[in-house]
Amino acid sequence: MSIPSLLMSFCQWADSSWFGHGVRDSIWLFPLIEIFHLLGLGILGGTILMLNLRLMGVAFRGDQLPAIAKEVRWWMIGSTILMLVSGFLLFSSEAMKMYGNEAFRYKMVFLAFALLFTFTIHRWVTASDRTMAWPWRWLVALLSLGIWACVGLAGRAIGYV
Amino acid sequence: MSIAHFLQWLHDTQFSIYMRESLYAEPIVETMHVLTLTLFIGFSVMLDMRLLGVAWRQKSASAVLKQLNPWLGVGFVILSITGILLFIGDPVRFYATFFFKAKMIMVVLAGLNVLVFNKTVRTRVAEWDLSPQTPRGAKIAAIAGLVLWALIVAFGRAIAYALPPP
Amino acid sequence: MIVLTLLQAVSGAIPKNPIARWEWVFPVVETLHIFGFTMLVGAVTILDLRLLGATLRRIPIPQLAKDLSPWIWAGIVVQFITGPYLFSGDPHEYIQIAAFRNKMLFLLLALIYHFTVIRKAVAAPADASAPLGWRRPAAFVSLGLWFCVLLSGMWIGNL
Amino acid sequence: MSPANFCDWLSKTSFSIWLREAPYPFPVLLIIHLLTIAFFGGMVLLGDLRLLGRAMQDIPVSQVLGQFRPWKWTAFGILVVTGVLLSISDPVEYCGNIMFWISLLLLLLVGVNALAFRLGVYRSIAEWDQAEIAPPRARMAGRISLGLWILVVLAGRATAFF
Repeated sequence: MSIPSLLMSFCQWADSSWFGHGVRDSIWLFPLIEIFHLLGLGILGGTILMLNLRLMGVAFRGDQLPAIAKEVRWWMIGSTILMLVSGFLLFSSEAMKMYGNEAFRYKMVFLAFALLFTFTIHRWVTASDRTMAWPWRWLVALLSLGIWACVGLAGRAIGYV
Repeated sequence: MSIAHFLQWLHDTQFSIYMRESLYAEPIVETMHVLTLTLFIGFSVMLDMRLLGVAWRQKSASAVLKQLNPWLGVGFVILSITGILLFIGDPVRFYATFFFKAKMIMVVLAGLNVLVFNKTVRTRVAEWDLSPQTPRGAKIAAIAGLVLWALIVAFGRAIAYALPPP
Repeated sequence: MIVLTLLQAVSGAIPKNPIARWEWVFPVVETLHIFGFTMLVGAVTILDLRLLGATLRRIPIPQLAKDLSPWIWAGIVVQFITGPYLFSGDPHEYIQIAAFRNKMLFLLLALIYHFTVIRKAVAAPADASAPLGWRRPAAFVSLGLWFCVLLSGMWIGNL
Repeated sequence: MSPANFCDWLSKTSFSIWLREAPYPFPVLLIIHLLTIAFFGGMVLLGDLRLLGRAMQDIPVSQVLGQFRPWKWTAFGILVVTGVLLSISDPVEYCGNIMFWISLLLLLLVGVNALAFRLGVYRSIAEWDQAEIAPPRARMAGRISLGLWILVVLAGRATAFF
């Protein structure tokens, strides 16, 4: 069994599931979930920006980096979970359409990279007490902002392709 | 000149036509609007959480306010500019939706909330600055801010659904 | 075998590599690659010129090496992200270009040389006025190797 | 004589034709041009970053800038010579290329910025030579220089696409 056909059956399952039907058949459920998706995006994007601004030394210099990282960590994790759950529900209501949507595929690949980077390298760098050399901090921060920007732009493009 | 006249005039201006008909203007401005919203929501949630005594508990409230306020100010300015541009692109139909008016009322209320907070609670911030326990006034302002901004996001999203198809 | 099957299975599910999908991705990444090599080769050049006694003669070599090290490393990381990504656009094509294979060979040599001979050369002396001795020819070789990397790199695109 | 006429005349000179049509001159010039950027761009980068207090903080500013200066001037000379020769190879093409003119304008601004720095805050270098962070005006000069050089490279790259 190849991955595309696995993906296809996953999309079919999501499309015909009770929540897929539920979101699709209701007129107000999709917009409502979308609002939660957007609020999650607000918190996630804001906290990631805050962390990266401190990492670059552009703002919030009054606080230690690990202190900020510790403060925003659970907001980041919480909003990520909120976005993944709401995003999955939105996806399931039009899963078959998304299977053929190129921008959506890009978004998922970028998202995988973004999550991997954020919860490994980015996390080690921001949580560590050791201050790194300036070029390193900028590199990590710009990479983080760049990958998340790709996720956002690909998401924005879903409606246009 | 009535509001309807003004909107029609705005609708017919060269700039409004450009915003409407250009392939890129609207998506680019809207993307900027949403990206800035991201900054604004994230930062204001972190600020409200300090006022609720949930986050930044070791940090003085006034320091958090002082640090985040310039960002929120700049964010609000960008949100206003991009928002006005989006409005100019389609003023008549925007104004015709219930959600646009509701959103604007919420924005005004959010502004009033900040104003009242600055005039009352913030003047006595020294009394509880370092304590994670915040007074009731701060908590009310924080919850009001969170609710208002959640509604602003919700109504903003709803405008897109409420616009009659062109 | 398993890896290959897995790769084939996955490749059907991931969208096309952006660099092969939109023509503007290549010049953008290539520009980042250029800024990356300016950072890497520029910092290495300063160090080599110091070893030749041609610049910053009053600064002790180990101190300069320590100051430049994060820039060299950051340059290497930028190159090792952008380079393989440019390569991924058309790997079969690149493999067949002699200049590309030469570049990889020179790159390997230059990096090995940098982290063995040059590393030893910059570890001492702490005294800035000490004679440079064997460090001069060593720096020359380093500059030559990086020159070869750049030259063969420019040859890849047939200019 | 208008610029267009001049370009036309220049492109018909035997020197321009040789540069354009002989197999070696153009690639060799381009390689020298690019190699110079690769080898000495780092000095611009790290010199500016020293002013910003981001690199080599423990080395005095006057050392970094003074020791790099002859190299940077040499490199600049090579860039100008090869650049001029490259543009002579196809003057009509470059004359009509907006990116070419933008990169020249940016280079002019680089010069103005460098001159203002040398005649201005650099004269009091003795006061802040050892400082990890240079005074605001010096830092601004570094920031402007860095930004302009990045734009010069971008505009130079873009010349090929316009």
